Amino acid sequence: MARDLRTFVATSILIFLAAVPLYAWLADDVYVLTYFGRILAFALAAIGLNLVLGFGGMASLGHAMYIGLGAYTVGILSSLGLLSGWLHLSVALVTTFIIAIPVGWVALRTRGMAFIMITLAFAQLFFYVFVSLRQFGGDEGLSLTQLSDFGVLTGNKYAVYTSLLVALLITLWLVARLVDSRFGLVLRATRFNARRVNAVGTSSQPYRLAAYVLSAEICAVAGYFMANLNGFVSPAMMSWLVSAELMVMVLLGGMGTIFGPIAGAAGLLLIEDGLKLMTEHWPLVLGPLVLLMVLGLRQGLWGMLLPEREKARQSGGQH
Amino acid sequence: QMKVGFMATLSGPAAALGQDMYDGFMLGLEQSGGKLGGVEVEVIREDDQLKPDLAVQTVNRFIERDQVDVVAGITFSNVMMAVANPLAESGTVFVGMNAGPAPLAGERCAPNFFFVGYQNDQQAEGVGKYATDKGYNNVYLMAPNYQAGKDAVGGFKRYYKGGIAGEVYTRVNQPDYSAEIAQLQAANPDAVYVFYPGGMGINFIKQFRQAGLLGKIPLLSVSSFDGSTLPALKETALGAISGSFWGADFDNPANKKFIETFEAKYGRIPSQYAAQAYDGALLLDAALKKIGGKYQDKDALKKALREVDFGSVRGAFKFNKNGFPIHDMYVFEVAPDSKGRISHKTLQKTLPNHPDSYVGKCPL
Amino acid sequence: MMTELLRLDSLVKHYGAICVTDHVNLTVSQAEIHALIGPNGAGKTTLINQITGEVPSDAGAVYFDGQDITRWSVAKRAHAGMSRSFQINSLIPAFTARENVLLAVQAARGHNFYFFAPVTGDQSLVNEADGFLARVGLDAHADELVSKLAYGQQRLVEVAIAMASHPKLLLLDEPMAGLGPAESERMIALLDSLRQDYGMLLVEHDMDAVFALANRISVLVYGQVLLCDTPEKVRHSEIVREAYLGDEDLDD
Amino acid sequence: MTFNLVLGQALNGLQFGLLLFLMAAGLTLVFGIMSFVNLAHGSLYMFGAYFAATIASHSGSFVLAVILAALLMFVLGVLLDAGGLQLLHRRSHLDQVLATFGVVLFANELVRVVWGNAPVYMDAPEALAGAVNLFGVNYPSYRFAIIVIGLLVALGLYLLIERTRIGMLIRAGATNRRMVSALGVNIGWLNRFVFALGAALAGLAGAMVGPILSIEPGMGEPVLILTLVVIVIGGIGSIRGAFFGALVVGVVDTLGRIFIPIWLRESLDPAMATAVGPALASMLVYLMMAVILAFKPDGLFPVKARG
Amino acid sequence: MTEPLLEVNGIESGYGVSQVLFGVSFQVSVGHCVSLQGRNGMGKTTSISTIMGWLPCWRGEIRWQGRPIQNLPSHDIAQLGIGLVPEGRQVFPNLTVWENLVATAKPAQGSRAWTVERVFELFPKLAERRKNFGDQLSGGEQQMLAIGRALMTNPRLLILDEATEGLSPILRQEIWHALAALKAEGLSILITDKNLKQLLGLCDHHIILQKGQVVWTGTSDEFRSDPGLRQAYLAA
Ligand SMILES: Nc1ncnc2c1ncn2[C@@H]1O[C@H](COP(=O)(O)OP(=O)(O)OP(=O)(O)O)[C@@H](O)[C@H]1O
Ligand SMILES: Nc1ncnc2c1ncn2[C@@H]1O[C@H](COP(=O)(O)OP(=O)(O)OP(=O)(O)O)[C@@H](O)[C@H]1O
Ligand SMILES: [Mg+2]
Ligand SMILES: [Mg+2]
Repeated sequence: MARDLRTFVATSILIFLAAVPLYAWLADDVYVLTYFGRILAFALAAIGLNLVLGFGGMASLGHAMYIGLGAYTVGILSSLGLLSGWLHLSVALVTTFIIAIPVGWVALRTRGMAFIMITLAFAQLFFYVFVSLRQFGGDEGLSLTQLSDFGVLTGNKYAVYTSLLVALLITLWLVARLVDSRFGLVLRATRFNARRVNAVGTSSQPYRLAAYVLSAEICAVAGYFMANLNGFVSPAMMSWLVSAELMVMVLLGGMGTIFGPIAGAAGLLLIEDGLKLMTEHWPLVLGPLVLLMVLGLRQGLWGMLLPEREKARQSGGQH
Repeated sequence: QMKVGFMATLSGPAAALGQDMYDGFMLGLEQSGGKLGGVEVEVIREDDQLKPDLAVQTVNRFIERDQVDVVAGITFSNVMMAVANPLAESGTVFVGMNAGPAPLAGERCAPNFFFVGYQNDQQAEGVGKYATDKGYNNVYLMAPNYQAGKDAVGGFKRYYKGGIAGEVYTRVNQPDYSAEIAQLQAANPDAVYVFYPGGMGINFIKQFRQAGLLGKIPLLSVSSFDGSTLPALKETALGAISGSFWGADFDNPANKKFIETFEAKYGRIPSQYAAQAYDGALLLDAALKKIGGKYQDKDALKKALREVDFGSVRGAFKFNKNGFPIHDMYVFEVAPDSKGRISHKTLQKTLPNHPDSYVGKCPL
Repeated sequence: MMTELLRLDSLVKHYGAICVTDHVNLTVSQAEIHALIGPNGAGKTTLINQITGEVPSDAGAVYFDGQDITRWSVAKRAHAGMSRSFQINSLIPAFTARENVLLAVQAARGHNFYFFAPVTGDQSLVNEADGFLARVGLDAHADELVSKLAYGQQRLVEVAIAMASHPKLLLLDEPMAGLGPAESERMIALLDSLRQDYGMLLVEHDMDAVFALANRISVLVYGQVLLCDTPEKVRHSEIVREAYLGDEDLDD
Repeated sequence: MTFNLVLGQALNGLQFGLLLFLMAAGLTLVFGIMSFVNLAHGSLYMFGAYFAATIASHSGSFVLAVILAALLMFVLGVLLDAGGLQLLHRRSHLDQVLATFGVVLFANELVRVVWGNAPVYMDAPEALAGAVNLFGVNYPSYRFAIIVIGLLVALGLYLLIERTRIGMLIRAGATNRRMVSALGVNIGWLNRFVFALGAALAGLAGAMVGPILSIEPGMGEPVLILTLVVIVIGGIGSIRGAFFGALVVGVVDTLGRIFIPIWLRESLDPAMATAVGPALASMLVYLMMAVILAFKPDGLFPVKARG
Repeated sequence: MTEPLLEVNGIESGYGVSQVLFGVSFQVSVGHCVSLQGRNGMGKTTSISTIMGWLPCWRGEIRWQGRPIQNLPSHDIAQLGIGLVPEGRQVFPNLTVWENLVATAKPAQGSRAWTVERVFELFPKLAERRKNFGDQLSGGEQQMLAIGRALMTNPRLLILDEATEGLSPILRQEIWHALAALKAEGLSILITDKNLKQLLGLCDHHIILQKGQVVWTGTSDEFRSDPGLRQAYLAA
């Protein structure tokens, strides 16, 4: 029954998101595309982070760095006059790959709090690099004179939104398959007991690294979309606060659940905006709300819908 | 009813500036009876949280959904740069009330942009001129390592003709300056020029004073020891020099009325940020009056904004062709005011009728 | 003569001033159960950790299946056919019993960079895992989270995992610990039935088990092998009795 | 560059390190020893500063302000713990991160509502306004006071944790609360005491830095990050680690800030040097952390054993 | 002499939503030794956890000298005078052996109070390792430490959950001797162990659990005289 409920809620949310362009068109309100586009982009990044944080137990506080890499690829290439959208996307993926491998390799030598801090350190390094890149705007960022070129679709907000939604759905589906695969089994196992994984003859490190790189790529794609949504890139996109916010989204949605990050991203951003409408001092409400949610829900928004047994799975069987 | 979308940084550590802007703007609005040029006004207040991406989204909302007639506010340059494109493209009238980054004065100037504050470099230029006039020949320069800091140093150097004892860029939001202060002391300069907005300025001057240097070495500054930080500094900053285009002690009727009403309403001395935003309200009011409240006519409104004389609290005010002001630069000393509160005392006018340095690059 | 699977050549491990294993020589052959007994803190677990590579040795060499594996990583050794159970349970608490075993089963099939097909959809993997669970008598509990199993049942999962990676050599660190009398008997029968297929190094304080199963017994005291002989000889050795067995009535 | 200059700057680095330690002390206690990731530690520090500033401006006494601020923070620590944070002690680190993130949001906004957006005023006491002469270097007396208090706190904490039964129980409770309580110790109270002590130390740090740093909403977060860096570099879970970690960070950061630009100016062209130097100096702490953790994942002074 | 110290009346308990105990009752009298037996997973540890307050007691009651103590916080229960040697040792990994012993120690009145010295006398191996951290000990050493730690609280009732697991035969014998001596001094004991023979020698009463219910209770003699018992409840 709980399963039906989850399917129902997830489908409703997805149908809602798919209906947004239709509404925008009918009501002639393009802004909803911008608004929900931002939520989708964060949801996509959160799905990426969830892969390492939720399934692999690697709490990275540096994933905003990959959002920034994806976004800056668009910014830098288009400021150099290279406009092809496919080029932007593939360069973003390749750059991220080249950077995520050594960064991940070094960071994965550590665990727990040290991992949180070393990923933060790398993100800060990149943050400062982009802050000091004067030719690309430094800390004041870079306005895109031109968005990624996709022929007639270029800059069309409907097209950006729709492709973002499609990317999100594909990623969601891939991640859902991945965690149940042989790779996923190893990944989930390392979250709880890497020693055991090694002892059965699977060297856990390559799997953790692969997951790390994969999640970095997802965040880079999210960054690619954010650049196109905003027409602007800036180092603020890769500040540690964004990484922290992503982490909050994943935790709020429910770690290690497939749909959790979407619930978390939408939840956080929508609640924030809702509260802002009600009071100027919205953090006075949001803060305690988050606290209560942790105390009351334990497994996050999505986890709330999970059956007991799945909850126990998430918490590693502890009570 | 006319709609004004007001966006500023209203939360986070830098919220004090945005709040001052908002208070100043609303005060100006209130004084004309909640109307601008006789038109009923609805102000939509938004917080950009100092997040460029959120700012872009909000401005998009102003334009696409709310269909505001005027966008106003904007505290920080990086937010300004992020929203410049959508604003310029939409053609919506924009009245900037603090941030005035160089590219928007130069090559990316736009006909619908009106910066009622100042161009970022202008105040620094005034202080540079002051240092030259004083005959300093060995000044030590310090600023945080970001664009605004580099602009502040660049602006200073543009009008400063003497030698440079040292040029140091510190980390953004650095808490401790003891090492830099020791280094500075060793360089034995004629004067120190700093740009440390907000908390950084407080950290710096407290430590500068504890090292026994305040009063010994002249301390020149912009945007550091201003109305937003003086209440937290009080006598700690006595004697520091800062450059601006406006001071609370200006003796003109508009300013007197502003100071009086602001103090009565909010119980504090207004800062430059409040003054600029207040000016923004006066500007809009005057321009709309001129066109008889026909705010729907965008081109007429732009024309009126460009030409109208609105009686700025800073005295003389004129828009340049790039939408940035031509106005007088002054330097001030931190000193007690007539009521014994620590405030700014006008020392001298340094650059009269001063245009910004980028207008030449503006294609308009 | 039986083929030799494992040979320890003068293995040494120090912790600070303490020499925990002191030039240990030992062999385990194909289809042999070699028991390692000795007082608490004698260095038995350390020795197993040295064999699996979890604890690097200070001196000496480990040969497995004819190869010098002294410098191999844990995973590589495990992959080559060496499998262990832990003295203190070391399972994946959030997994079901089946998933725990699956992890080992799939590890034995080479790398696991299969991103797409669900594991549970691979019938041959699942069947094999269930087979091992059945062998330790846990088939009824395959779908339970191991964190919900009683301690004794978790021990059995440990053994199932150890078998599941198709090892040549099983390193069993106190498999009987935590088992009740009945389960102990069952475990003894189980290990007995496995002896044709694997070489085993059995660390155990349960003398019933040791004497029921072992082909040879080594006695480790203060890191040194005091004696290595048949069960009969060890049982009647005066030194062993004094250092380890005490006057326990072995014919209970 | 002269040896004297380096020495002088190294001293500056040491004192910055001690300042960091003072700020890190409470966090080490709560995070390192009790294993409770309290992001709100920065907020406690902020409240300490605000309390002290308010008390100082009303009473005119700096000493009273510092002492009362620390005491008030102790009480606030007790109240916070009793008011819900205790439920977090037995949760996972990530739950704690999320929950205390909520507390941070709340605290910053509360400060804004109560004290306003603008920074508030606090000055050093008259008696400490001057300078002392230390190894030929002129030293602000107030800084000297901070050094002394930092050292005293370090010593006190070390003795508490390593030499007392309370310390043992705190460490034991960090790994297995259930067992500690089954041995007859009220772990709830113990944790409450530790948490409150951490809060008091945060308050003390906030009050002490009031006269040299800006007291403003959100002042705790940059400090929080820096102190986390300190703790991780030093090795989580030990007072010694935090102490030496703070000194290492203080010295390396200070020397780097000063000397990297100088070296670069000697080896690169000036435009390049002014561009790269400060950027590199900003990265230095993080670079150092990345390198240290890559080679010593448990930090420079790891605790010998961990659960 | 048979005044009840601990009474357990029909307790029900479990984990989350899954019930494990379905009404377990027994009592431990002052100076008596009682064994809890049963196959793996029958609820021995769960019973002990419920008594210690680690698990909530859903129904039924637990009395200490007549006073109900179910659902008190565990530290209050321990303070009554219960010393626990838990299943799986659970020594504190980041405390040294010495610290593990003294951290939670409680002084006792009598001359035969447990002190660090006396524990080291019982387990000389621990004295050698006194400066080592808990997680540097061998399995058996940890077990000794867990027993020593419980004794250091100078309890009136000692609860041992598989306390001889992982100990060498010679040490096991020492433990049994020590337990006999403790019992002779008047200490009450509740014990689970798989060494039936020793249990029969030491304990006055035996309780056999099956699927969370008491299926048999009796004295050692009654146990011995019922040959079917073992087969029915303890064998596979
Ligand atoms: N990391 C370590 N640091 C210091 N000493 C250690 C460490 N690990 C083990 N030891 C010591 O080495 C000795 C051997 O330990 P080991 O675990 O090998 O014993 P064992 O023979 O398995 O004993 P048992 O039968 O009790 O499990 C013990 O005395 C233990 O205290
Ligand atoms: N943490 C837990 N969560 C859920 N169920 C549990 C948990 N621990 C034990 N159980 C269940 O409770 C039942 C009783 O377990 P318990 O540990 O009390 O058995 P036991 O009699 O002590 O067995 P053993 O001899 O193996 O220690 C078992 O069926 C087990 O599956
Ligand atoms: Mg062992
Ligand atoms: Mg048990």
